[in-house]
Amino acid sequence: MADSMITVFERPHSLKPVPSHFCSGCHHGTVHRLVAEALDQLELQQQTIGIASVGCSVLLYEYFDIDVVEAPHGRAPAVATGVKRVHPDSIVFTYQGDGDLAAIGTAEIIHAANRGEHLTVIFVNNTTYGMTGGQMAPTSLGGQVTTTTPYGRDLETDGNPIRMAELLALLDGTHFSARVSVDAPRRVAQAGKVIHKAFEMQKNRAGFAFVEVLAACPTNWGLSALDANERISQEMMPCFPLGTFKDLSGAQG
Amino acid sequence: MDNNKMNEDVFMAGFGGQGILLVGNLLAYAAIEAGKNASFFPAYGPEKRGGAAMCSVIVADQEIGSPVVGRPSNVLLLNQDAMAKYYPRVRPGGLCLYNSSLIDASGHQRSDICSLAIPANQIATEVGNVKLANMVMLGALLARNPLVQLESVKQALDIIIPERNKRFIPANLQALDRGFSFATA
Amino acid sequence: MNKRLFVKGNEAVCIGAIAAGCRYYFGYPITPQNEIPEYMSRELPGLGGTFLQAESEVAAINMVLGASAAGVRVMTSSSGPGISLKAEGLSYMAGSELPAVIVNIMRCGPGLGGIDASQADYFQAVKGGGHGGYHLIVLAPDSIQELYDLSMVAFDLADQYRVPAMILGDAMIGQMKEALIPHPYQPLAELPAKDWSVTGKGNRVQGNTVKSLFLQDGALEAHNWRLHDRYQQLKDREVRCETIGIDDAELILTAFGGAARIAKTAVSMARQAGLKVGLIRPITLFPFPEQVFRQATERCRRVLCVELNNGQMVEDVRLSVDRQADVRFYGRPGGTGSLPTPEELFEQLQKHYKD
Amino acid sequence: MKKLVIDEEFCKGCGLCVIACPLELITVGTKVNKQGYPLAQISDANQVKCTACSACARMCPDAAISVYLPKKD
Repeated sequence: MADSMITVFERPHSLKPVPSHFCSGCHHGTVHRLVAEALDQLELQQQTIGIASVGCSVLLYEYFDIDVVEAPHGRAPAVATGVKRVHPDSIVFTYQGDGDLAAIGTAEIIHAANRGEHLTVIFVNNTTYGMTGGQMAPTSLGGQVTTTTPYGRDLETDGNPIRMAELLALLDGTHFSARVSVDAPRRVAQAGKVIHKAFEMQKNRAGFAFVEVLAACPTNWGLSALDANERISQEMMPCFPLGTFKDLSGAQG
Repeated sequence: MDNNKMNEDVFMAGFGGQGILLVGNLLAYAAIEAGKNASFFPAYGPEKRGGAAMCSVIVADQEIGSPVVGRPSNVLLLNQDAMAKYYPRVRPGGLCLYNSSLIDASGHQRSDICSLAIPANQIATEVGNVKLANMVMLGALLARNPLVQLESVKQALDIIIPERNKRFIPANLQALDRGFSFATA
Repeated sequence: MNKRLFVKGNEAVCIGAIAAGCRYYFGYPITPQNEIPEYMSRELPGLGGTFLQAESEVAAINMVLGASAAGVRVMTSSSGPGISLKAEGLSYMAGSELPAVIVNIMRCGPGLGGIDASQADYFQAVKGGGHGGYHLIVLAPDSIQELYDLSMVAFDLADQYRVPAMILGDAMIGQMKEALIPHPYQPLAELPAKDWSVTGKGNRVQGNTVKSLFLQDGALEAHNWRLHDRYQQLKDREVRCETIGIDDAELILTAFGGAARIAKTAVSMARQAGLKVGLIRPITLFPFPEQVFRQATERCRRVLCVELNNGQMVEDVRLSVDRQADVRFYGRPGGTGSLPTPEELFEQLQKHYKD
Repeated sequence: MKKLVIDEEFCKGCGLCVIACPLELITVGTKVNKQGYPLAQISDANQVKCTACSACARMCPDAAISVYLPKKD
């Protein structure tokens, strides 16, 4: 831009200048950008190691200009533990979807939190398996129609939507757990602050920090980008309230 | 081989969301309903939108061997990337219809095949929805190579289209007709 | 005659399983087999059956273990990475002599690999895949019709021999659509009663135990010999194989599953070009059609094995012909844009035919 | 001077910027990019009205929007 202009908002440097494969209106891109902004602001790009999980988010190594390890499905917190134990001074984060973190990877996330690993976990909850084509996720809402709950999720036989931010907050090893959303400009700004904080805590060696982000999957929800965005406040937030469920960042470590 | 026996292959490619798989499926289903053998072999990237989408359809009187076709005889190309990648693979003597609304064909010249520019997006928009470009292309193909009767395809459409989208059938039929008459003219 | 259906391979396997009386399915999403759990989730509830999406493949296979031990026909399905997770449960099921049908719609590997067609799980499937030394019955369909037919056969063989059966498909066979005639289910044989299953002891003198732990002197060895005899019976009685034009062949092509479909067109191209080329297509990969290869190569001394991997079945072909033929290999390890075409296989046939 | 710059390669026409803009200055047009997505656009007249609040850029899932302000001398 010309010298006569002040930059108010630009794509963060920690993101590569390439278009993503995400569907139109998918919030993964938004969450990617917020993570990248946090890395830019805290000047962590050079020392950050990302752990990619399985699902739509697996391709984050195509978009983040940082070192990345790809983990098997659900195992990102275990892989992150290995990386962090070798490089305790690096910033290690996992980026996981709901199937990855809250179904197949339940054991790994609970035990990484319980050990109080110095990790930042970004958990994108869009109530469905995106990449495999819209199957039920552990966070799918009661009655939600998915390709494997064609008659709607039956809470009696298919289980209940699982609230990971609250659940992990119960563990002694968890130092920070919050749920945010990216469905409106002010909430995106708030989500950015929380993600920033979760990385800042790791920088300060403050322990396990977990951020759940409510996000839209227009394609698999069968909604337009705008209607999908709307569903977050209308249907998801009553089940998944926003808020901070644990914050020990002020406590002495 | 008995020369009266039919064995036709169709390859189509574009990006996800252009309805490539839908028309491939439709064509194969229409062939099955018409009493022929058919195979439909889709291929697509892991992402649901964007990315490349392609499929091969084989319609034959006898048993079908490979659903994979190396040098297809009938080719529908719906975007520039598909043109670059698959135009050179059209079998000599074959037929290639390309979506000239999205494809700049300069730099893609072959004298050993029949190439036909179909402004599919434009025609589809005239019908009322740019998403019908796939149907325009299929209609155009059937005008040039009646491997299945247009009527059979129209009947199959009623079964292929899911219940919630039935209201779009008239527009789909119109798009098929517009493509057909464009390629006939 | 039944009306022809036009379905994906992944759906055909479900239609067959349901026809064979399978009412229990436990699974976890993974591409390119998602149509299987999706179909079962639509159909099983209305049939009084159970569809359950497990929290992981590890859980799914152990739900299968439980349902099988409880005495019903039960199925699961997955693709490479998920089958790896199921290997533990499969080993326990093989050790516990539990019948079930496991579908592997193979994708490219190793690791996360890709979602395109591959046959790189051949070793994993036919050599057991998990720990401890066991076999699965492995069936490799090459068409939508055969997927339907073999899903019924898989349940029968599993029940008859008390060996878990795997249907080894690939993304091509799973994702393609063809016509299918849904013949009614006819059991292969009179099947043994599942008097070993757990139902609650009731009036039985002794409780039934489903287990794979054998601690007494000689007990585990005896158990393994018993399993070995079972595998031998399968080799003696249950080999299935398709052959085309091998009587006068100068070169025999061999391939299974999706690769065999491409090979069939290449073989007919070769025949049109005047080359005497035949095809052996193993339908059972375990038991492997050793005798078919042995006999065919008494006359024809050259075999070209084609696979969608870097060479796995070719080892079993070599063992079968025991040096009486020159066994060559052409393989493609898969990935987007890496499926060989009939034209490419025909070129290979011409090359190996000449020199 | 343009305050909003929408990258045509990145934009997927989702319209989240349209609903984000408090002044309703952005629309999704009919022009499509290489990936086949219709593009978000802002007219020159609306560029003038833009306050550079960046709500659109914050909402954009594809980081396709940059926001600039002229320097005050």
